[in-house]
Amino acid sequence: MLHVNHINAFYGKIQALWDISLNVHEAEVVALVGANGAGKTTLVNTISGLLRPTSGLIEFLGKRVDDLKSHSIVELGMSHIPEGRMLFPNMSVRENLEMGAYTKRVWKNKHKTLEQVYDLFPVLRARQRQLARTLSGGEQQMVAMGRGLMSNPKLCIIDEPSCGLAPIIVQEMFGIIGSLRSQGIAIFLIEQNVQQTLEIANRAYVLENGRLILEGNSQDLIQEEMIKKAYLGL
Amino acid sequence: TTNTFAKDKIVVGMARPLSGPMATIGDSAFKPIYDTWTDEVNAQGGIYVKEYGKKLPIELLIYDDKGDLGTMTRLTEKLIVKDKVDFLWPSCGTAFVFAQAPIANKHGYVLITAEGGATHVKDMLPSLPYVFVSLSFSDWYQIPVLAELLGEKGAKTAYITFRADLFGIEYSGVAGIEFPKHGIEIIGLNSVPPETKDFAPIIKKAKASGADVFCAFGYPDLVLPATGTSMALDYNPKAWIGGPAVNFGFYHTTFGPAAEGVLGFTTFACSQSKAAQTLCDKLYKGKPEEINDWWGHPLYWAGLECWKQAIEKAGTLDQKVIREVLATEKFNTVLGPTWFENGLMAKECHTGEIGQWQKGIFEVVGPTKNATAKFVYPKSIWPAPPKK
Amino acid sequence: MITTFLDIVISGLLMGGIYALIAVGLSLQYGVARVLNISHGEFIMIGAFGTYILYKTAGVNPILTLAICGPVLFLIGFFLYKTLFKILLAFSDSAEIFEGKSLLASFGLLFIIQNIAILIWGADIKSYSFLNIGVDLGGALFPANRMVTLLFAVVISMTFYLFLAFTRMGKAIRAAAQNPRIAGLMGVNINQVLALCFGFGALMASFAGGLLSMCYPITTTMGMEYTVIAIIVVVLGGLDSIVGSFIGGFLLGIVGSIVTYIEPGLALVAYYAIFIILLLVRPTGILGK
Amino acid sequence: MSILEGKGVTKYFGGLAAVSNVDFSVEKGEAFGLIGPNGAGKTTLFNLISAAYPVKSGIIRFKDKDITGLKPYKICRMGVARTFQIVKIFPDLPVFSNVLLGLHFGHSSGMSSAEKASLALEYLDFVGLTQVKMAPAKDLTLANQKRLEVARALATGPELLLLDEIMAGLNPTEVSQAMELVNRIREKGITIIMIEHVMKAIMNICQRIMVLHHGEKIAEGSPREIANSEKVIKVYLGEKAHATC
Amino acid sequence: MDITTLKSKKSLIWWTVIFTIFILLIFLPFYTQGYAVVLLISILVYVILTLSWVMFSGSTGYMSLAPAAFFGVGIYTSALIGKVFPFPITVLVGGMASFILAILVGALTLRLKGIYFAIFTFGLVMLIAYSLLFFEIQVTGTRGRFVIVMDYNTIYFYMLGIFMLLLLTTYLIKNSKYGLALRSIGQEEDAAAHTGVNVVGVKVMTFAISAFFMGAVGSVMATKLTYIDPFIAFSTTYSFMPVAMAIFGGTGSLYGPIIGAAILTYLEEILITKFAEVYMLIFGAILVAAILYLPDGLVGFIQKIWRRLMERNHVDT
Ligand SMILES: Nc1ncnc2c1ncn2[C@@H]1O[C@H](COP(=O)(O)OP(=O)(O)OP(=O)(O)O)[C@@H](O)[C@H]1O
Ligand SMILES: Nc1ncnc2c1ncn2[C@@H]1O[C@H](COP(=O)(O)OP(=O)(O)OP(=O)(O)O)[C@@H](O)[C@H]1O
Ligand SMILES: [Mg+2]
Ligand SMILES: [Mg+2]
Repeated sequence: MLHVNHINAFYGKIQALWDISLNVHEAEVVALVGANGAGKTTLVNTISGLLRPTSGLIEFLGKRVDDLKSHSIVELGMSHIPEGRMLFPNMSVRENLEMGAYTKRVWKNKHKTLEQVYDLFPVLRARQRQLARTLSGGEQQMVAMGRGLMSNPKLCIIDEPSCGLAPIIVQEMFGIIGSLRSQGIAIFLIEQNVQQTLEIANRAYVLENGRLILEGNSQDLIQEEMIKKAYLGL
Repeated sequence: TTNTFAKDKIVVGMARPLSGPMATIGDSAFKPIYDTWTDEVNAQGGIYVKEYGKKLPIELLIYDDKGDLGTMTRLTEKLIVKDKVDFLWPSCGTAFVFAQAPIANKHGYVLITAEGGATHVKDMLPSLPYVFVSLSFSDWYQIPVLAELLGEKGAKTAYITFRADLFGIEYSGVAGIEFPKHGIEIIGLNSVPPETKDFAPIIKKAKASGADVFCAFGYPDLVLPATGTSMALDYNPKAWIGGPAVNFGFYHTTFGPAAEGVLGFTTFACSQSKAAQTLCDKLYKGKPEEINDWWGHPLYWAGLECWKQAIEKAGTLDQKVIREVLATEKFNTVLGPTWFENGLMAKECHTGEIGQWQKGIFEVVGPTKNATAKFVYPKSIWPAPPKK
Repeated sequence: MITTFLDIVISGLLMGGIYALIAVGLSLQYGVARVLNISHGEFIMIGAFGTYILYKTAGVNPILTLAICGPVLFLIGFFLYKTLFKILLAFSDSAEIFEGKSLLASFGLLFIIQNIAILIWGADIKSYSFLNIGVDLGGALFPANRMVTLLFAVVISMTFYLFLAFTRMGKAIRAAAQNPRIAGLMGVNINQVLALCFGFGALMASFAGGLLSMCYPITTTMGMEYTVIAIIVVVLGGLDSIVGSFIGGFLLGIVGSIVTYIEPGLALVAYYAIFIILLLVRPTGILGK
Repeated sequence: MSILEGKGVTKYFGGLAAVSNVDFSVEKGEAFGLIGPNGAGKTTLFNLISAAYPVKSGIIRFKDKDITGLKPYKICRMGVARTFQIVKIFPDLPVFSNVLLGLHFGHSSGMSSAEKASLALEYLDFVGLTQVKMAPAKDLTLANQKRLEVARALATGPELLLLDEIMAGLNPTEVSQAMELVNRIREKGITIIMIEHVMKAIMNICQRIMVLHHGEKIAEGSPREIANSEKVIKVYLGEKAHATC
Repeated sequence: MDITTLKSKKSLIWWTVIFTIFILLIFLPFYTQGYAVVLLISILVYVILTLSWVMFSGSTGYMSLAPAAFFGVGIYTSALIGKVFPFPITVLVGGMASFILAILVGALTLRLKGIYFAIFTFGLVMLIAYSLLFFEIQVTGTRGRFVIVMDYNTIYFYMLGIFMLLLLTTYLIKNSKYGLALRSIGQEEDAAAHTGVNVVGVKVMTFAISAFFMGAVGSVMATKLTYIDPFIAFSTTYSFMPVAMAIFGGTGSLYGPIIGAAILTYLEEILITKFAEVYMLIFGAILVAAILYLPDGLVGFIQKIWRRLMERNHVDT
């Protein structure tokens, strides 16, 4: 459903992405692995329209999206849960979540989805009136995650969701990702918890210095020496 | 500034507030006068200067001082030092007159002021031989006349509100001296800072005081809303005086027949003389009533006439000679014989001080010798608000 | 005594209504679109002149004019954003930079608009008299034109508050105010939303201008004075709060009314003193977060 | 000898007790871990120690001196440095200047500017940022920004260093590197308090760990004791301790 | 050639240029007549105000709209004591009065950030103006005051002296650790505090130093106004213009604000004299255009062109 074809991207004069091509199919979890600064965030920002590729092609659900603005891409059913939470600081938890359901397609059903999200993260229900900016780091991460799910997406891009979460919540989060897949939602996951990510993912790409250097079935990748050494700390 | 080259025009320089907060005053006070007057003189070929043996047209060089005093002083210096204009015409506003007068005087430039005048200009004038003041003001001779008029009618008490600035302080101060002389006690006095928006509390207080006379000494931004509020709050003192504002055409167009009986400051009415009628036609005929100004316009006009005649009499553009003429001789203007006395336009030349709206005309009611209509006291009440 | 007090408070409310009305538009433009629109007062001026001219030349009821001038100014505001401010936004690296630039741009607009207005309408004072009648409220008289203004201020502000708090577009506007990039990720068309805000701000300014012209004389140079009032009210109330502006307006109105009653000479001193003290106590305004 | 001591430390946000009546004591030279569920009050406790927030009640002593109520810069100059969970670098200043500031203001030694400059480079080298030293700090990746914060904190010459989740966002290999960094800091004789959700790091580095939950201290002890505490497993660790980030 | 010698060579050139300009400026009254000096005084006033403004606001990002307050305090000081004391003392007192006011204000406003600070400082100007107005009316019973008049050259040399002192001060601050501290405050105040910067102290002190210069220039300027009242002295123009000029010139460098102030003042002079009727229109259009097309201020633009030229030269050689 997502089809990235030979894209290049720049920050000013510095090239951040080099000739990237990748695919995500329906109901599949695809992991993107890479060291700090490899360009993972840059890549997903390019896909979701926050950054414009200088060349190459991106297709989503058969539609060309690399020249669309991010708001139009969301309409198509892609949801991007950005790195570093990025909440609306002066809106309440609830309003933040509601914003996730902004697209016309899902706005009407927002109460139902909201309940589902609260069920996933009960803490948020308790804090629904609190301003996002006063939440603890981990609580903010939960809101970001919940907000991304509110749009009822077909593809969900998640950038480092477990960052700053207590171990027990991290477990739940992987559980959530698993259940999303079983609902038929495709997931494109960036996660530093590489071991567990590869265990849950169907396929994975490895990014280094802005270039894809490896791709394949995640079970196979776990066995790769190079992966073990560079990303699993073994 | 006399020069040996053949001269073909008289250059007059001005720093005027074309923009900024003072533009409102500048635009409606001196501007229409110098525009009309200059056109008229130039249509006749200009001013005859004997020294050159011909008529020289007037050319205006106008700078925008933005209503900023620092800019005005700088531009005045520029006009004198750099542009070497032949004459200087005045800037706008009393404070500006105070700041400009010493500069003009220092350089030996004759300056006949327009918008602005105040009691303490009288103290300054002896040290500023080149400065001549054309406008009438509080004790020159408006408030004494007002006090006398009211006293004669038996007014006993007055409530004064004034804008907290040079103008307001002066008028209320002079009223404090003149009113008691005619048996009028001031039972309420308050200042309002510029940009005050709410006059209801003041009007209510004035109403509660029961004073015979209500005075609003301030600019239109005070007088117009104070009038409106008086109407709305059904406040009907026996005399309601406000200015400068009541003397303008826009006061009448704003309130229409409701303006009946309101008092203000004035200089003339068209019906006063043939010359007055001619000037009225020149300035106002076929134009919107808003632009009328019964107080300042005739005085500025007379000031310019004096200036022109002084040049003609002097026969030269030498400021020093012209100053002598201005200081000592009499001129024939729209006001009749006109002259300056210690730098002030003599009060004998004024053709009126106090005006009152009567049937759509701002009649001169004081001093009595100049009156074009009888002073109506008490004024009729505002048109009654429609009962709900 | 009590009636005097009531009288003062009601006068204050009427005044506050005008202040609030002046401020609401700016609150929207700054709170959401982050444009501290120094030319806000010029839009008020245009609204006022539109009303004046229609009343004088065609006798159109000033209240009716609101419906004519409002949409026109909305369009002007909308397109101004779509052209000028959109470009500035695109070329600003951070929110602060955009704020600085847009402030300066609006400063430029002030000059341009005012000059054009002076060229068209002159700089002299204009005024007309409308609803200069008293309305009897519990034994005390109040000017009818002020009551109309108050009524409009309340209705307009309430409508806007409800709009922002509860509608989808309203939420998008607020989200855009806080993090436009991420609002885009939620599906919000930022430029559209911000342009709408700016347009609505101009529309409010025009309403304010129209209603003001019923109570005060107007001039083409009057803008700055009202901009200052608007900024003070908005900051007093707290930036991202329409309700705050409303409360701020009333607060100033009532304080002004009380002080004017006691010593009119201190009315403006009191405004600024209140403002300064309040900010010291609550550094982000009454309802600021 | 305890370098930092807290007694009955309490902080409310409105009605919420973010930190409530917590006692703690950190020994000189040790690495002290601070863990607990999200929203437990860990960062708030750091904010109280470093005086970002005023303490509602209780007392905090550093080197036997009461530091409650002091200004943040005073506390910093006394020898307490910190990093921020949500990074607070000086985005438009070069990386180098970020660190230099710490040297200029963190302690009052009569170093010449050349000495300061070379020390700043040393700290950058220490955290591995030499290559980007002239880049504006905002251009660094998040992980590098966290390293920069560590370097800046070190530059103030601290005796006690508060590290708030500096390993968040690192992959296991990078976590190992970061752990090594922390150990090297400790070798310099700097006492460390670290907040971390990465159990591998906490368990390996720290001698003692304190667990907060709903603002209260629910456990304290050696890593082994904590890892086996029923209570901690129930509210925080879950069945298998996996978080890396 | 290594970097340091290159740098010192470059700065040597700079210093020579600056020195030459100053020498020219000092002798200017002796080889020009009349009005040039008057205009230069106006330019210097704005240059000094803008540079002082940038000293504090440029680096900390606290947009102060208080220049008019400090400038006005200077003006009023001059009007009050100018006739009694020798002029240098008047100027010093004007500066010190502003300095003290700034310390008071600074200590009060520490909690305010962003636009709240800007508007607070604006409110301060208005509060002072209206209070003074009330005081003058109620207590002294007057509104305006006359100020001693001095000849242009004297005024000019005072301005020039203040300007040189200011330039030196700014330069020293900018290149000291306090300059760095100010910038760090501008970017992340909390972090600065936790890195040992006495945020309050540094802010207040810089604010006060910049106020000193504004006050001093105010007391000199007063003599050119000849007559003042509270609203003339505390005119908000002097709060807004320095901000516009600084942004127009670019706040990043020392010479940006100077160039910005000089050009805008001169531009305005041309417009109000040559195109008085449409002065605002043109001025506004230029402002808008500058913001659109000169995103880093005039100086940023010049630097860009300069760099391009250098690059081309490199290619050529
Ligand atoms: N706005 C920016 N301007 C310039 N360079 C940038 C910008 N954002 C990121 N970079 C650079 O681009 C490169 C890739 O950054 P990116 O954030 O995509 O990495 P990442 O793989 O997501 O790293 P992390 O694991 O830390 O999130 C890095 O070298 C970074 O410094
Ligand atoms: N300024 C504030 N206003 C109101 N509540 C706050 C504020 N700061 C923090 N809180 C609340 O206090 C509690 C403790 O927050 P804190 O940031 O200390 O948590 P934490 O233990 O660091 O969590 P995490 O591991 O997720 O970072 C949280 O519930 C949070 O929502
Ligand atoms: Mg990333
Ligand atoms: Mg935390």
